[in-house]
Amino acid sequence: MGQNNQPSGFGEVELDELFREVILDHYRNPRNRSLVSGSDVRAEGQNPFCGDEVAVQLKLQDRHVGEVGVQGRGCSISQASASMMGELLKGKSLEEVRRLAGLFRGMLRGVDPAPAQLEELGELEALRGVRQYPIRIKCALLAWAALEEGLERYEKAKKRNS
Amino acid sequence: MGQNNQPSGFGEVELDELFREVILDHYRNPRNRSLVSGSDVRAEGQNPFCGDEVAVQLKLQDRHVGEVGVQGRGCSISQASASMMGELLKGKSLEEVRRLAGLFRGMLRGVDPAPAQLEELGELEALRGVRQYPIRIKCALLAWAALEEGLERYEKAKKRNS
Amino acid sequence: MLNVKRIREDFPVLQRKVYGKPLVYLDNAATSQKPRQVIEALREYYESYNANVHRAVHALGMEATDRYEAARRKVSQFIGAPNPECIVFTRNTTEALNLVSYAWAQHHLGPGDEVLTTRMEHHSNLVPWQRACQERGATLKFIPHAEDGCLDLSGLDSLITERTKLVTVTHMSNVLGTINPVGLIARQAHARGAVVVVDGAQSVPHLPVNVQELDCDFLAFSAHKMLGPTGIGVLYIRPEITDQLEPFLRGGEMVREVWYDHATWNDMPYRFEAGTPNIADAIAFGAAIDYLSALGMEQVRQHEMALTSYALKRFRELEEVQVFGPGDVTVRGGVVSFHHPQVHPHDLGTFLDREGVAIRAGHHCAMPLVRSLGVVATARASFYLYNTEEEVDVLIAALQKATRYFARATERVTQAKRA
Amino acid sequence: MLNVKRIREDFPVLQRKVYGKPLVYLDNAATSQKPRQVIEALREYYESYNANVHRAVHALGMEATDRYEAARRKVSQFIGAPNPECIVFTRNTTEALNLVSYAWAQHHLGPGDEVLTTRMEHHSNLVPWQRACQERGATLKFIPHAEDGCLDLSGLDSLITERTKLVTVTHMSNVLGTINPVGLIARQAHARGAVVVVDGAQSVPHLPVNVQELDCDFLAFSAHKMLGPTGIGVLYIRPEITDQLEPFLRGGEMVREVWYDHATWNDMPYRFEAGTPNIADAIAFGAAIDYLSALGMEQVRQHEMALTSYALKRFRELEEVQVFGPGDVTVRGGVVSFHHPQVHPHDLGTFLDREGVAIRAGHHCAMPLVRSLGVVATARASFYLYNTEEEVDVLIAALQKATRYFARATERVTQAKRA
Ligand SMILES: Cc1ncc(COP(=O)(O)O)c(C=O)c1O
Ligand SMILES: Cc1ncc(COP(=O)(O)O)c(C=O)c1O
Repeated sequence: MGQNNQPSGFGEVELDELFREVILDHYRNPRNRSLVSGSDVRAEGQNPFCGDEVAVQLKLQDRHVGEVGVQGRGCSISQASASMMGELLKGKSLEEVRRLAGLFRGMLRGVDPAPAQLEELGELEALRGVRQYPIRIKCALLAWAALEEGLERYEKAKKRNS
Repeated sequence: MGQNNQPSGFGEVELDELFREVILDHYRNPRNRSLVSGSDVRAEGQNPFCGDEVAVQLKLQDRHVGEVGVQGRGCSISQASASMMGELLKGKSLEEVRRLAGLFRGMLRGVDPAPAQLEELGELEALRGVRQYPIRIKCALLAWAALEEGLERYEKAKKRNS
Repeated sequence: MLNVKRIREDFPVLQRKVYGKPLVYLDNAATSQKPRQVIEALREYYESYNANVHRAVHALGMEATDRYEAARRKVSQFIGAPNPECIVFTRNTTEALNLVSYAWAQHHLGPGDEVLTTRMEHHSNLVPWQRACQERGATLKFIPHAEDGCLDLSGLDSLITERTKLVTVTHMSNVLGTINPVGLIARQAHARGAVVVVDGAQSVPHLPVNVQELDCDFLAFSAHKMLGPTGIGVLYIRPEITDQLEPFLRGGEMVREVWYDHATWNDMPYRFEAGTPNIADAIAFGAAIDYLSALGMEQVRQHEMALTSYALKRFRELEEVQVFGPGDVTVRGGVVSFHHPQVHPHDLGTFLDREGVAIRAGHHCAMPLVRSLGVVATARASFYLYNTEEEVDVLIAALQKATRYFARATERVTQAKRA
Repeated sequence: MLNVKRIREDFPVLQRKVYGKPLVYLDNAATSQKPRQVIEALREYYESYNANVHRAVHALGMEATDRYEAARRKVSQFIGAPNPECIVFTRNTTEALNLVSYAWAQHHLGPGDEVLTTRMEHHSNLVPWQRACQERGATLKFIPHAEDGCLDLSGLDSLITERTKLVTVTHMSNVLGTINPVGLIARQAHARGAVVVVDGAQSVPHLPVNVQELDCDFLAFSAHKMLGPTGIGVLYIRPEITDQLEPFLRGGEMVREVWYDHATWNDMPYRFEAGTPNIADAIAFGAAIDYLSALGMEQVRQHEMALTSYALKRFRELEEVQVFGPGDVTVRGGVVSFHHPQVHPHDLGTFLDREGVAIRAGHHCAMPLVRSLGVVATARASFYLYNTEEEVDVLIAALQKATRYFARATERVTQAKRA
């Protein structure tokens, strides 16, 4: 930017890149809305700048994600990202979860994942368009940052108790 | 100023306008250096920004200036102004002194005195060149501002005692 | 009437295209654009007489000092201050308000005292008083406002008591657009001996403001919201209150004499301008004030009133959208915050950006107020002297498009589900 | 070696004439001149992407935010900071030092504690500590220096005790030119648990400075003295000390969440940047750093060392003139303060101005130091990367002319008396 040299003719095409159908689907129909009681990992995230909120609960079985709960309110990006994350996590080991979080964060920060990695991210790939909107990256990462914090707390508590 | 359009060929001619001979004379040979003891009006001025100092004493006779003392140290402008002031004040009534202070202040602030008034200012007219140097105006006024304060204190004290 | 077409030619950025669309800049409450006269003043300063001010014996320094002090005089005249010594240059409104808090409130508030403000303040006119009250054991109280965003002054008499030491009110809300009757409040506050602070960040750029009519002790505002550069703001200090202030920032310029163990203070306004000032931006702010003065603030206000009327009318066509703030444009500035029940403000902001329309989405640094509106964020369009009815039309069309876009997207999603 | 001829072409003001004479700008310790790259960065910002930073959803706002944060990264790399979050933008050095005083010292000094500094500090690194000590019941102590202006560190061991909570030292004196061994002092201070503040106003513009090598907790400096615009400065805050700091200015940007009765704070560095920042000048400061980095600070230092050597040599030809500060240019920056027994510094300054030579005359915001030199004011010439030996020659010739002028004038006066 900086100079008036953007190609013209932008418009809904690029908006469609940002607001991809699958994103709007998750936004309108968020998955795993029910609160999971007796969960092992609990995480809450807020972005005070836009008021977006998410809460995540995971039940673990042998360090693998079993039941998942995701609640929240906010913009399409933050809520779709949270909903997709919940879907992706199911059945993954905690180590895999952490790796996926890293991959996703990398993708938004401009590190293009390899095709195989992209596949691993599943629907979340749809959020790649967000990197053009630095201000919205925080929205896309809201649930993930909360999750990572929750995991850290979980591991710490476990260490203390062992 | 602001543009590079000053006429060239300036130099000592203009400096001579500022550092007029009579100024340098008073600077090198300040008049009325002795401290006047038992004075009625006492005034001290300092310009902390350049460290210049003056002290003035007046002995009054029937509200007219009799003996005068002027001491100080500092730049040519502040010291010459003080010395010339001391000379000018002799024999003047307090009312005249105040009027002369106003005339002198006006001249430095850019209000050109009428020829007759200029005559009244005597040698102090030589300080007219100072107005081209805003930063030096304070130097030229140092003794005068101190004097005016000293006079005010004197009048107040008199009122209190009467 | 303003010749807006001519005015727009003075603003280089308004020629810019965003994503191929002409820029429609409606984020003026955040910061305004700058005319070339202001940009040129900066260039001229740096190219021909840049130097540190005060006490310089050389030509550049004398010229810089002259122009810096001329800018102070312009500001002083612009707000009807009794003299230029009332004008302290700060970085912005926020620093100006903090100055009052550190230099006055810290030294005059005590346990049991009260500070009175409103529930529509910008964080910058709220958080400093929270701290001052907390540290000094005083209480922060609030003048309520009605649903439409107008202050409810019916209880003012009992809100301002002899315990009230300071009353601080925004002259214009940056969320609701409400223009508050500051003069009226000030008179009542002064009658009880309280000091009056006015946050003029939104009013000074858009209305004729006169400190003597407002009857305030302090007025804070920012150059960047009124055609001037970033990094320069103003605190007006009523001369009679100067003696009640302790120094705030300490260092060069603000002292008269310094010894190793103590120092004495310089005269007003230098006492509150520690260190090398923002010389270039103060001078360029002077150019902004020249620009506004040449147009006339009454004209600016008239233009914005007309534009706001038009915008409010057009907004009424968007049935789903809820607009906050007073409906009466005589008590409202050119700020239109609104809520779209189907589209989150951030999604709206991003969508409009792609249409070339720059608005703001969020809490506008007024979280408690926005929370009280029952939303977590609003979208906000805000106008200035260069905005036009055509631009309002572009905004409204873009909003209609956004509504359709997100509705269609929802529909597509629903259909896909069904299939 | 610097290509000074090429460099000078980048500085529009250096083409200027003063009273018909080419400008010889030797007041760089007060403020430096600016290259067109910096002026251009300002113009570009205001003409094409001016907008308020942070939280903006529109293109201009995103671009302004990007560039503002890029400037922070440049500053951070320039001084070898571990990350950009260590860099807080302030108005100038003075505000940066006051920030430390309000945010750290106010909360950590107590009765009986000590603050240690030197006798060669600028008012901005003296007066804030006078106040902090006074308010907290602490004592301000001083590291002495020798006649030649070099710190006498022989007693440092007994000066820094377990009561010493803060040590604050100028990296380079703006009067004597002395470059102080800050790293050495910092290590001794840290060994006793004291916090270390470095006033880098004169060093960062002229020497390679690395905060990790200096081992300081805070470093303050100003853009305007290093080719950047007025109105922007920096406080480097070592990450490990962040938790010890309370907020300073309060308002927009520096908060995370706000309710009517309390607020929580944003992350570093935003916590210390309340209100709309000086966006344009921060970005232009980035351009100044690019310029300096491209030249290389080691090169800049070499050039100034050579120039200072030359100047000191030429000054020795002026028998009547007394030069202050160290003779060894490896511990001295390009600042030459001097005393002329026959001509008052102000008269000298005015005389040189007429010759096109801009120097400073006065106390240089270091009154106690200048007083201790046995004079009330000094004249000071200070160099930067664009100055040349030819300009030093012009200075020396002008000083010789002044000596002759005032001697001749005295003589004329004496003759006139005799006649
Ligand atoms: C050593 C030193 N410290 C502090 C300052 C203050 O800098 P500023 O006026 O930019 O705040 C200066 C410059 O005047 C200086 O030379
Ligand atoms: C009403 C009001 N007060 C204060 C401020 C703070 O102004 P600044 O960010 O320039 O300090 C603003 C602008 O953001 C505002 O709208």
